[in-house]
Amino acid sequence: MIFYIGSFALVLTGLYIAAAKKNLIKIIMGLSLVDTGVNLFLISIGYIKGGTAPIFSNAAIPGKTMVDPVPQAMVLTAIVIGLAVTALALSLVIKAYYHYGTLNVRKIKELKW
Amino acid sequence: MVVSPVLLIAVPLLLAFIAPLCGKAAKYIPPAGALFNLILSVILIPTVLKSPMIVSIGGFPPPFCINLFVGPLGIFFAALISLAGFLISIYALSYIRERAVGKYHTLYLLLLTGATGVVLTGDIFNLFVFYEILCISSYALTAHNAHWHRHGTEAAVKYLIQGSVGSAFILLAIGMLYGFFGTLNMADLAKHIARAHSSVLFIPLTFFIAGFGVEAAIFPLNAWLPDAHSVSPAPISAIFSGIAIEIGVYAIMRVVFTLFGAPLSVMSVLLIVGLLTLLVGEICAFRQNNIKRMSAYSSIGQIGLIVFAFGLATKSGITAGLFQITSHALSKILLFLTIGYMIYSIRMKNYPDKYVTEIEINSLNGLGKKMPLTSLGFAIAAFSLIGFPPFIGFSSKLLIVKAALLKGGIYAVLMGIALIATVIEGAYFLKVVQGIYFRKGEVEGIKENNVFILVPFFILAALIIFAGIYPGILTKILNSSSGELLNRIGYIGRLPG
Amino acid sequence: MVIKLIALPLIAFVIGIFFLGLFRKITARIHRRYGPPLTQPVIDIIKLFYQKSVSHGRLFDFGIIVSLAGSLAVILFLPFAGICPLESSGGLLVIAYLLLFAPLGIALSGGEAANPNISIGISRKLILSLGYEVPLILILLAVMTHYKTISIAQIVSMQQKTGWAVFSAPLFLSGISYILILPAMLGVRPFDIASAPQEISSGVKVEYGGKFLALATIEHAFHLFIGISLFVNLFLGGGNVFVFFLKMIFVFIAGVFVHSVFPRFRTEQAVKYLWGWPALIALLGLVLAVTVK
Amino acid sequence: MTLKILLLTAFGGAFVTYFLGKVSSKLRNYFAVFVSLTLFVAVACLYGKSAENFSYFKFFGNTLVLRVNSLSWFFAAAVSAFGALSVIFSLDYMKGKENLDFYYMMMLLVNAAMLGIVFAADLVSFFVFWEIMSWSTFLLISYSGKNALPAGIKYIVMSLIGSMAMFFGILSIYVNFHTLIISEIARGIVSASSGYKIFILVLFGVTFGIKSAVMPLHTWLPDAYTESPTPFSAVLSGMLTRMGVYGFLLFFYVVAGASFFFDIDAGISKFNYILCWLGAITIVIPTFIAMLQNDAKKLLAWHGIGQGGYMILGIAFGTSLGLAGGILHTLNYSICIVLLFMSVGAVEYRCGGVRDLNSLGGLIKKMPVAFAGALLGISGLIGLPLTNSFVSKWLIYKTLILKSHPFLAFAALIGTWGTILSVYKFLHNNFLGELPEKYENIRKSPVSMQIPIIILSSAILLFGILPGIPLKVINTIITSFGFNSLNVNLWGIASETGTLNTINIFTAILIAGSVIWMLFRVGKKSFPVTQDDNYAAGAYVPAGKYNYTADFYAPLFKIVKPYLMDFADKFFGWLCRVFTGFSEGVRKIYAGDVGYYVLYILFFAALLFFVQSGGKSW
Amino acid sequence: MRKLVSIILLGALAFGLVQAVKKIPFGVQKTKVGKYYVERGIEDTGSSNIVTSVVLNYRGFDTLGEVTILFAGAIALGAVLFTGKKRIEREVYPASPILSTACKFLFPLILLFGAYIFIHGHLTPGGGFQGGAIAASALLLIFLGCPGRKTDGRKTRLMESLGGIIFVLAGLLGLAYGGFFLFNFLPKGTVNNLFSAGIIPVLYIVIGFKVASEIAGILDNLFGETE
Repeated sequence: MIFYIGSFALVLTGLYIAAAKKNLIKIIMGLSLVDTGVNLFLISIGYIKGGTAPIFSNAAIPGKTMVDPVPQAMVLTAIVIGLAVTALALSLVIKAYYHYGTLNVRKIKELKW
Repeated sequence: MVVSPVLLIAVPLLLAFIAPLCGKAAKYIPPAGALFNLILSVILIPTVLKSPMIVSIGGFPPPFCINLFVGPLGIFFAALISLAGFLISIYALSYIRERAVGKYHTLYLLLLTGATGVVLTGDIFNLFVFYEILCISSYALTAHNAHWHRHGTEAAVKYLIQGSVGSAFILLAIGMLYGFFGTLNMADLAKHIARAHSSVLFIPLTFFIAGFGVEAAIFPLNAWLPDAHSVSPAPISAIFSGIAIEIGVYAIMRVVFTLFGAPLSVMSVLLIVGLLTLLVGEICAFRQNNIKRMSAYSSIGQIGLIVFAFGLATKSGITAGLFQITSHALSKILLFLTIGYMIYSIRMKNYPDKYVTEIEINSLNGLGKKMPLTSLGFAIAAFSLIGFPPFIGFSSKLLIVKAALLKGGIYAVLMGIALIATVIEGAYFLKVVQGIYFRKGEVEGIKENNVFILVPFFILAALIIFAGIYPGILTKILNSSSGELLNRIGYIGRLPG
Repeated sequence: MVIKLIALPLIAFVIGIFFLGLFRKITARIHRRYGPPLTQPVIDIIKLFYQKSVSHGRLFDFGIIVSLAGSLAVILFLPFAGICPLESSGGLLVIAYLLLFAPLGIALSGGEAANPNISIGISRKLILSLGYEVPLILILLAVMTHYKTISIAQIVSMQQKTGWAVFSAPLFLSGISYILILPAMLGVRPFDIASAPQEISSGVKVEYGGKFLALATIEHAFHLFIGISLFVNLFLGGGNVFVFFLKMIFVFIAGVFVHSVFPRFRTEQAVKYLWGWPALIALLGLVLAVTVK
Repeated sequence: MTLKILLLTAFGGAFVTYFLGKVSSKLRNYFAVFVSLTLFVAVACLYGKSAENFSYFKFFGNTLVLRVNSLSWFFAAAVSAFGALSVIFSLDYMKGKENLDFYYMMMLLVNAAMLGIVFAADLVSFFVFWEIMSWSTFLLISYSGKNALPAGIKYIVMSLIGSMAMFFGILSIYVNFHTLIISEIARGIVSASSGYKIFILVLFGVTFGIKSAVMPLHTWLPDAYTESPTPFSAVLSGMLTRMGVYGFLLFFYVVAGASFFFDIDAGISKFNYILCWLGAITIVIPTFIAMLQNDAKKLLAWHGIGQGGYMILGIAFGTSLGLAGGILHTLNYSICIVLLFMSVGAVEYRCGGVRDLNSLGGLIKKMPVAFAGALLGISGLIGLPLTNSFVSKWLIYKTLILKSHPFLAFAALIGTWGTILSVYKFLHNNFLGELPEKYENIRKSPVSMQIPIIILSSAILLFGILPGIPLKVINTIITSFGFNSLNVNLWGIASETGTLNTINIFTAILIAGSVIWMLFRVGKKSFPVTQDDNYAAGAYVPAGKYNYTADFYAPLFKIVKPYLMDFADKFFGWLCRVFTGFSEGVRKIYAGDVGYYVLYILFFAALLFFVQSGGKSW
Repeated sequence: MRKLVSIILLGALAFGLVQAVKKIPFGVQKTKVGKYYVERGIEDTGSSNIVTSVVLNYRGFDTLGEVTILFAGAIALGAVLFTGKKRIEREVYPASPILSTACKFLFPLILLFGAYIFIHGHLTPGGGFQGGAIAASALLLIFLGCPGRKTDGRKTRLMESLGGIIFVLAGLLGLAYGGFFLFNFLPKGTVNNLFSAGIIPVLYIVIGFKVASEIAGILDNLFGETE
């Protein structure tokens, strides 16, 4: 349970940062936090008490004690997605800074209404 | 011999991977890929109409592997995407000619692939993955030529931030569903959800709607849309308005109808949200001076109408919504493409060195004489969007109103309110039409002579008029598509084992 | 029938001309003058026919003919002491419309000349008619509603059964109103703004001379006849030839008295007056006519 | 089958015209005239035929059908006739303007759409043609640019409001009665509840009220009439606006059914009386506003509204006489107003686009045909005996008086007086009074303008003296609505309470006229003088100062001006401003700050939680 | 204000999340799909690492998407940072010899480690993504430690594309041979051998290269304006 709460705390913190902070870099960090939180949540869903990694490094390991492999695969994908998005976001931030000379989202407001 | 629908995704992907290696020839790859998809999906339509195709990937029985569910709905969307993609890519052949051209075409093809994947897949996580492909290429395409494009960058940043929040919501919801039921296959999930009696199932549903809603641009979640659609280059605006947001709607509807069985409370919320989206979009468009931003707001409005139609949750309502998707896709694409060509011509004449993707409405004044075909295309698209017969927009509006009235009661009243939006839409679009044709402007030296740009106009306009006069050609596939969405039991039943 | 057709205009002509003479005579007497003889208008007309005149064009000729023809036609539709050759051809509504020919004809005729007095005259005439038409229409409607017919002959015959309309219960208000607007209809002072010889040189008729003026005078005579006989028909219950004539004289003399003692209204004053009490009374009369069966 | 070919010709002709224009403008002009005349002949050939429910197309599985009966023939004949005349009139009027291919195409398209409307026998085709008419009209109104653009927007916005109301109504009918074919609906609607009937009639009433400019919904009309090219103003006023009347007839008497239409109780009063009163208001106020106008076309436009009131009044009142009057007035009025617009057009054409009544005058000598047209036109509008409108107005008045509705009759009669004042101003300020010096050298109107003017002028007299010609057709229309047949003969109409006999009036006036004429000839011959040779009581009148046509009704203005505001227009203007402000406010949602946008997402999710957590569990 | 509102809204969200999570049992239950994979994984795919078998075989399509996303991300980054100029030649401050020597020394080792990880993806924890990332970190080390060194953009791009192409082609071959896209058409071999599990190691190697070159490309792009 604490895993869930911890991961949700990450998610909510990230969302709070995205909503309330001014600095673009911070916002992107917030989004990364959200991603991380969600990933942790996925992992903890697949967790089984006392379970081991789902690898049959020798055939003797009983399958019953292995954790669920599916969330792990999902998280792998999610991480990569997060990576791609973050990288793209940072590159966009570079360009935004190049154009606007600031990272303050309250000042990057030329498109409105 | 039946062709495997997986090629609809695999071949464009392959082409997308090849594209960066092709150098200057990269621009011919998207049309090729889209054309292939178009042909393939049209070939598949008769087969699919008989019975949906379940294609498993990797050769395992479906709940345990990813499967494609190629139903009428999916193949309809695939055909629409590839048709739109094909026409827009032909347009882009000569429209996109500066700077990061190769990357543009690769990303464009990836966007199409992502969209196709979303509509064909039968696995919720796979849907998410393809959705992300769509999103990432959208972010990047919004900021196309970011170095020269101040507003493009801004719009892309904002779009990315909102899109990421949405994606996180979707992933959370998927995680929860997996936590509840331990499966990712949509049919399997639907089966479980149908049996479950849990009071908390609404939470993942909420997250799904809020997440996909960002891409679908339903009312409070659509703040990125006017920015992104207005500043991106015209073909991108077109594909966004014509395809991308419809994919968001598709995703919502797939989740709501197939996974969750369209609970009444959700449907009424969607109905209201659709209505709000419609009104807010049209009201905002009313006072725009920037033609592309105006069209973008109009897209919001049209999406609202689509969501409204789906929100009716009747067979006729869904058919109407799908018809509206078709009509909006065709019309809005034509609209954005023609606007784009006008902007392009004005830009080439006035400031060839600047990178301009948006323009004031007044600048279009008097173009009707210099660019007759483009202006005609614009007028047809605008008329169709307003819903004038004999264009396709009329048929879709007819279906929607009919569906709402068939449901009767409060739905009819809401529909009446929704029709007000048509009036607003008429007011602002026709003002532009007037400007183009009947105002005087500085248009000396502007010409239209690019065949690659004009051919898509012609095809789209012909389709708009043809489908407006003979809407019957679409009814069969749309009816079975709406049947697919409503027939949850049937969807579950397709799951082998 | 044919006799009636010929006789009625003649009667109208005689009475109208007589009224014109009487008019000048009475006015003169009130002014403590001797005045011209009663036959003076006849003499004038004959004289005018032999005087030379100017014409501004075809419409100038045509207009005056139309005007007089219109008046003449009205007389054929308007019963005089039960004599009405064309009574079954549309009734009061047709008369109301035919009455338009006279002023329109003169206005058209004058319009071909470029005299500013003519334009002013036309404008004043039209405004004034709009002024008195409001109460007049209300009055006519009250009468028609009350008697449920548009035929004047029937209205007259019904009055002969029930008594004069002006004294009968639902119509007396309308009658009062009619009396109040009668000077305006006849174009006598205080409502002679359209002709106003001192201001705009008789307005529309300023360019008339010779036979044009003669015809215009005849038209004026007809006009007096029509206006008064309509009142007598609608409100004073008609009667045989003699009674009818007496009633007309009575009404006419009353009008002349008014004419002689009042100064002229300005145009807007006239309209304000006509849209004031007369219209209000006529409206009440109509309400009364509708409610009281 | 003929109807299908007819409509195909109409629509096809429109498009072919456009492409012919690319080849040669002469060819295009001849072709346009040819097409419109062909249509007229074709429609005329349909006289007396009645073919019900001929299906021509499938739309969403619904059969679309056409039909011709006396009602549609009557309107179709008028439409095609006026269409042809306007096209002929355009030949010279539009010469040298831009985008003529487009202009002729749209003229023919509007024409075709109107034919479609009157021949449509099901509601979807009706609506489709209606909308095609709306947008092509919009394009034509905007054709002149500048001031025409706001007028066009005004038109299309109101028209869209109307069409949306109708759209809603049509589909509501479809959903309730499962058919779109008018005759079947008419059978089905009998069983509907009275609330539903009111609802439907109100919806359609709004639509047709807007199109035929019933008073509070008229605001698009003055601008639209004024700003469109004059030949199209003629079509607009002559027939297009009257499509609203056709709609009223169709929906009140064919769809809803006469017996049923009069039974509807709309709370305060019966439904048709409310409509009657709207008609009465529509007669009075616009006619008086028309007096204040100084733009010739605007004056006529306000008249168009006013005269529309007579039709509504006659139709809504709905006795056989009133109905016949209303329908007849539609035709008569159309003839007059088309004629007037054409003479304005001729003046405009020769005077370099000037329509200001204060600066024109005295054109009678220069343009006699246009003057004759205008004279007959205004006589017709006034309803002088021997012109066509006299008959129709007489019918309407008589109905109102005999059925004891004197107040409605008062409105109608006083409207006539307003008409006299305003159209006389029109005539006088255009053609009479002094000729301004700058127009000394104006030539006659061209032949292509004279032909329609002459045709229409003779039509006014013809129908005025022999009203039986149109009344016969109208009689079949009203009998098809289930009313008593009228006792119509060639020169009038006989009824138990007061007979109309135009031939009597005609002979009376003719005889009186000839008597007077002889009297006139007896007198000493007058000698002609120039216009300026005037008696000025010895005063010196400087040249060019004779013209007293400016501010023609100045004394009246002082009295009535404060009461004659266009309140509806003011109200709609206010509504527009409110809406604009509202829209400015709503736009602020998209504040440009991405933090807010994220908050919106969170807000939406939270809201959904709250809504859904109250929902059921599943 | 904004903070307050966002906290309230997040509170509402948290409330919802907690409600949902109460129903998700923690750490006890094995889901149906997961159980199936664990039980049948080796038999079906021949890979002893079940995660790998899920990633590349059961849910290989996701991975294809994932690869595509990374690819799209890289292209997108290039497109966003594209300036149309050749790389601006910055003044290069050479690192200390110790640093650069150490980097050069470590570079092949890290690369080798990365390669090991992705080659043994089907046997041990790790796989193409992880290995690729490690290999890319070697490149990062060089970028940081030996300023002035850079990768050849065209080669990385070629590698990216080839990786994707091979992946899709493998899928298509599966379609051709087995009738299923991404069908494991190669012999599965003996479990726990290097040459086992059919196409899994092949794909993972491809992914490894691809990921490495993509991340390197991303880094390269982020280092400065390119092309």
